[in-house]
Amino acid sequence: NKTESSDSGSGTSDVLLVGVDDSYPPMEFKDSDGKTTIGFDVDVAKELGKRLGKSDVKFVSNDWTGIFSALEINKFDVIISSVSINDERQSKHSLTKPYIANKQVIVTKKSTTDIKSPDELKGKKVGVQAGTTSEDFCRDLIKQSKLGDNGLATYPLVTQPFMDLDAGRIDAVVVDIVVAKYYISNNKDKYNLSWESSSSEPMALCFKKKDTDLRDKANKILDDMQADGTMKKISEKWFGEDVTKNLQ
Amino acid sequence: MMVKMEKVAKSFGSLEVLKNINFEVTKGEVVCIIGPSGSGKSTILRCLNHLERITSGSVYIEDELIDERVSGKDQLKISQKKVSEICSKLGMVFQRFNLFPHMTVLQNIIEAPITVKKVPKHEAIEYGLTLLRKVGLEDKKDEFPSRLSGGQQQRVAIARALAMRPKIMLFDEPTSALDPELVGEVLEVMKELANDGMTMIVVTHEMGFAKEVANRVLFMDKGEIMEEGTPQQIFSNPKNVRTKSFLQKVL
Amino acid sequence: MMVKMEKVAKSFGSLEVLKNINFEVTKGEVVCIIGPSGSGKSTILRCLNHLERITSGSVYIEDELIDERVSGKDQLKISQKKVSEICSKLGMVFQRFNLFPHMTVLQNIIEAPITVKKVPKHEAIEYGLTLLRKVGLEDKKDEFPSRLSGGQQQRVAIARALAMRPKIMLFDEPTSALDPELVGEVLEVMKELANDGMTMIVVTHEMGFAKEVANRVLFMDKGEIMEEGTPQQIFSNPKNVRTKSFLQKVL
Amino acid sequence: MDLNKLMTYMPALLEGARNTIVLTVISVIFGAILGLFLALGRLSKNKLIDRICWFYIWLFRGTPLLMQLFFIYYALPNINPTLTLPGQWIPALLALALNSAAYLAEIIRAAIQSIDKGQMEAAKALGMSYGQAMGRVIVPQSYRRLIPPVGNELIALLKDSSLVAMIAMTELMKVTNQISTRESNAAIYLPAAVLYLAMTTIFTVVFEKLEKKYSVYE
Amino acid sequence: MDLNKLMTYMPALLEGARNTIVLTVISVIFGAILGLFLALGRLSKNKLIDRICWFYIWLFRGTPLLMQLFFIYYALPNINPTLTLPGQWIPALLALALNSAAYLAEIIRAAIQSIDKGQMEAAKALGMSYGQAMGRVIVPQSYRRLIPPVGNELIALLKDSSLVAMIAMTELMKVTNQISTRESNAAIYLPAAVLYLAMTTIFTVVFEKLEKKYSVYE
Ligand SMILES: Nc1ncnc2c1ncn2[C@@H]1O[C@H](COP(=O)(O)OP(=O)(O)OP(=O)(O)O)[C@@H](O)[C@H]1O
Ligand SMILES: Nc1ncnc2c1ncn2[C@@H]1O[C@H](COP(=O)(O)OP(=O)(O)OP(=O)(O)O)[C@@H](O)[C@H]1O
Ligand SMILES: [Mg+2]
Ligand SMILES: [Mg+2]
Repeated sequence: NKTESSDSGSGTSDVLLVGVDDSYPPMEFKDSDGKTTIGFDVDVAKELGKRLGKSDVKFVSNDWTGIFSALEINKFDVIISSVSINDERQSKHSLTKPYIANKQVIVTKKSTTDIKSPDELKGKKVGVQAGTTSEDFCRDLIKQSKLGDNGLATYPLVTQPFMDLDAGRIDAVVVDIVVAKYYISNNKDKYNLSWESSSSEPMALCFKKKDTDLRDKANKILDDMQADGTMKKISEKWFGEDVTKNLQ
Repeated sequence: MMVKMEKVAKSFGSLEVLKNINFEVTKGEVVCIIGPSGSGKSTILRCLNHLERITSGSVYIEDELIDERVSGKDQLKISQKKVSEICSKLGMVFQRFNLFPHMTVLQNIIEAPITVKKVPKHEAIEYGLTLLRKVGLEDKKDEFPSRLSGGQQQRVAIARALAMRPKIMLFDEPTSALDPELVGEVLEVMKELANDGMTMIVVTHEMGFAKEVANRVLFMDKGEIMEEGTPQQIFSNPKNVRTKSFLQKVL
Repeated sequence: MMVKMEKVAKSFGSLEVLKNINFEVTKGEVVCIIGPSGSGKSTILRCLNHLERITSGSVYIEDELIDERVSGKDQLKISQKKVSEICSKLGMVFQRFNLFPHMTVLQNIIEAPITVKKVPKHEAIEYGLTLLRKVGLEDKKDEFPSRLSGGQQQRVAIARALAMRPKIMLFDEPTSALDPELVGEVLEVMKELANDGMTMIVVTHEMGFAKEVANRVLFMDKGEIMEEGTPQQIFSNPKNVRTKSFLQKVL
Repeated sequence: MDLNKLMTYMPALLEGARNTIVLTVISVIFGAILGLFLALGRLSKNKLIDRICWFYIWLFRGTPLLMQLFFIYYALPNINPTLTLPGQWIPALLALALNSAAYLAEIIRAAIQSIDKGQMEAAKALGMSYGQAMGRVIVPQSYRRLIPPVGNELIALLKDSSLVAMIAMTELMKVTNQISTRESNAAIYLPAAVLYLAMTTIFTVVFEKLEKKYSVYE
Repeated sequence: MDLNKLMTYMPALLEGARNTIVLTVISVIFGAILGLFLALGRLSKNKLIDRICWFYIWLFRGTPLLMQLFFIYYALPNINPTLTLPGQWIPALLALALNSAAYLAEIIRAAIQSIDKGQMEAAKALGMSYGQAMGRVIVPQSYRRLIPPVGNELIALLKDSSLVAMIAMTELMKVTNQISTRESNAAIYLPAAVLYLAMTTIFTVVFEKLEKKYSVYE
């Protein structure tokens, strides 16, 4: 009889509203009709909705800029959109335990041979999507003087650094591994995955600050999904491997 | 007394446009106001129907005090309703016609009777057509003003003013925006009006008209009435030097 | 022969504005063109200095063929240089003055001599001041046109035209945008010009001026020259019925 | 981008374009109504009303539409949860209408002021009140002069409306961005540009027709 | 957001604002020069020149600035690597200038056409060529009428310039977005809005002064 009292706030509706920035393949993006939202996170969200007893899961497409504000003003119940865990987000929202391991990687053009690690970025230009942990990663590099002050270019969309890499204005893209793999597999003869960070960077579902009950329920469901192999299945569908293991 | 101004003065900021104006117009009289540009002729007319407010003095229409001010302060409360009433006693015809371009000739004429006086539409139309016949333009009733010549437009403007059944007609240089060969047709309509006994105040540069039709002529200069008299007195025997020099230039 | 038009016709689209116009002006002559609005008076002047191109016929200035066309087709190549040359022989004064508002009076006058005729600036200024003295406005040389009365503006416009040292002056109703008491000062300047022997073509409604100054008067109606003669002939004894009825309306 | 792929994306693009048009047209209509009142307020003899309207226009023309959108969408609920506007359409329409009202107010004011002063005088001399003169004489005459600048404003809004992507609305620009990330290819912007051109051209033509219709009396 | 935090962000905001102003002013200057030629082209008797200028204006007013930015920045290098413009400033300025040229062309054309036809006639009657008449008489008179609409265009561009965030340039809007994402707080938009208001107000005042200066002869 937990269910009676704990469906708090916006979670009371029969439909789970999920905030996504659906321009982030293969985590969340549009299908070939340009309309249907698909991706790893989308499948996770649907499963979550089912197990929460919701009749339906609806996706609200919100730009990355503003997505956290939109959550807190009840525009949706949860962000399931490759949200990396960091202190800022921990303190302002209610994050679940990690459900997928992410890593920062460096992508270069095939022809680039002199970038094999972050230590070789000095004097180079690096592109990242604005407001992502990739940006944080690069800002740390700048602090450590491994990257020049003017070495960082930030873009609103994750594709844009890749386009600028094509145009030759930047030398490397720092990006989440899952996205990198998607773009590299689509452009096999164009890009190289030059470096992969050893430390993994966990991602979580992000609920409203006040929705701790809902977050706790989601944690339970994530454990279940892990245990019964649902996560593995979804992961293999989108990445061809299981990236949901070994989460700390 | 149809119109009376007593000690009227009018300033725009520091510019004194009218100074100590006193004059009267009796029923059926035709008074012409002449004088150089900027002497304040238009302003006198505009103070009568509250298009401008006087700075001090008193104004009477049909013996009723309609404006009284002392150095810019109202001595008299007047409502919008009262202003409307005054305006419908005074018909005004402008130099530049000022017909409403988006209305046909007939619509121009019936607009004010319907919206201001709440005359029933069919009555307004009937009287409008009578007036159009009077100014000789019945066949143009459905034209837009832009299709008419200047002379025709001015005749419509006269009909529009008459449609409010005014007691007094004010004309502000009604022919000076017209091509010379069109001046005649407008003056003709005005002469007829005068013959019908309409009280009229006419600011004009048409000395011929003033000589022929006016009962009295006022000569203004620099905001003052410098001389006043019958057309004979003013045109044949002006007393004031300024009147003389003005008439020399114009005649 | 200073000016000659032979079988000139001019149409705007399907509207025939001039039909079979033939006339000549000899050196020192003053020709006035009168006629109702829309009869083509302005168009004649504008065809002389290429502001409009004729549809057919020939135009001569100082015995030189400057335009010849047959049903809209050029029979004569004329360069911009040639047009400039023709224009500087013809001074034109417009009804609405058309002074350049962003230039002072003196700048208005010296602009064309300097840019078109490449007169040295000091020479242009010197002659400009002479002309301003002639029209009685030397003290206004540094004013902007907007500060001048209509009559003063028109006198500046005359000086501006004279600054190009034209052989012939064209006037298109130079006084009809003026207040009546300002008409005289402009006519005065024009009379002086005529007395100095300038060849002039004047479109005007000022019959007094035509009577006094013109050597010849042309009466136009509906694009044709209906009657031509000395002022006496035209004003006292018009032969054409249309001339008669026009003069009746205007005088 | 090959034609087949383009054709599969076309329905999504067209739906985006439809949303763009609906957003634009509805906002302009509400913006024009509010703008008319603001314009009359600016022309009012009441200093206070004039000032308030001036301030509104200053504020909404002086800040970017994007900030207004953000303010209405994100900041209002922060100030007070009861100020949360439901869904995406209502805050989007509200922001666009409030923004365009400021621009339209100045357009309408200019049109009214460009009517010959003689018209107001003639109306007053016939005894009409200020309201009657405005309503029957001045404002109707301003319609024709309003059409070209309102058309421009509508077309500007058509393009500015792409900013609503920021508040989770799906219109043409957002659809295009989504597809472009999927494809990692800027070529999709070409058909989108063609759609924008088509929309602006259609609006231009419609407004030219309207202008002609309203010039009968000139 | 407390004042201390605000103060730490202020330098970043101000730098963003500076970039916004520099971008805007330089683009308007180049846009006006190109716009003048486009306007003269539209008024030219040569049908072909007229058509080309018309097409340019139609294209650049009919598509969103964002798409033009994308095209210049991302698509040109795709078409041919030699078309890659270096850095961010040059493509940003190019796109803004090309875009505003289209708007300014129509503004300049309208101003020129609003000059009384008698002025051209008087100039021609004095023997001036078309070029002389334009250069000495018509265009100088149009300056004063140009000031208000050019001022509006500059202010519009001031706000539209925020779109250059798309091509990785940092200006006021982008700085604000970054801070708000980091802080997960929309309050930072308030000081940014104040900065925008300050910039538009300053430009408005400057342009009003200019207008007054150029009206001496009226
Ligand atoms: N609204 C106003 N504000 C300031 N000054 C004004 C205003 N109306 C008129 N004036 C000034 O008042 C004076 C008298 O103007 P008014 O129009 O009465 O003269 P007028 O005799 O009718 O001249 P005209 O023959 O040119 O019509 C002029 O100097 C004019 O500039
Ligand atoms: N550019 C033009 N396009 C079409 N029609 C024109 C043009 N210029 C003049 N017209 C027409 O040519 C006719 C003659 O015009 P013009 O100006 O020569 O007459 P006018 O005798 O000077 O008349 P007014 O006394 O009114 O100046 C008129 O019917 C006029 O409408
Ligand atoms: Mg007057
Ligand atoms: Mg003429």
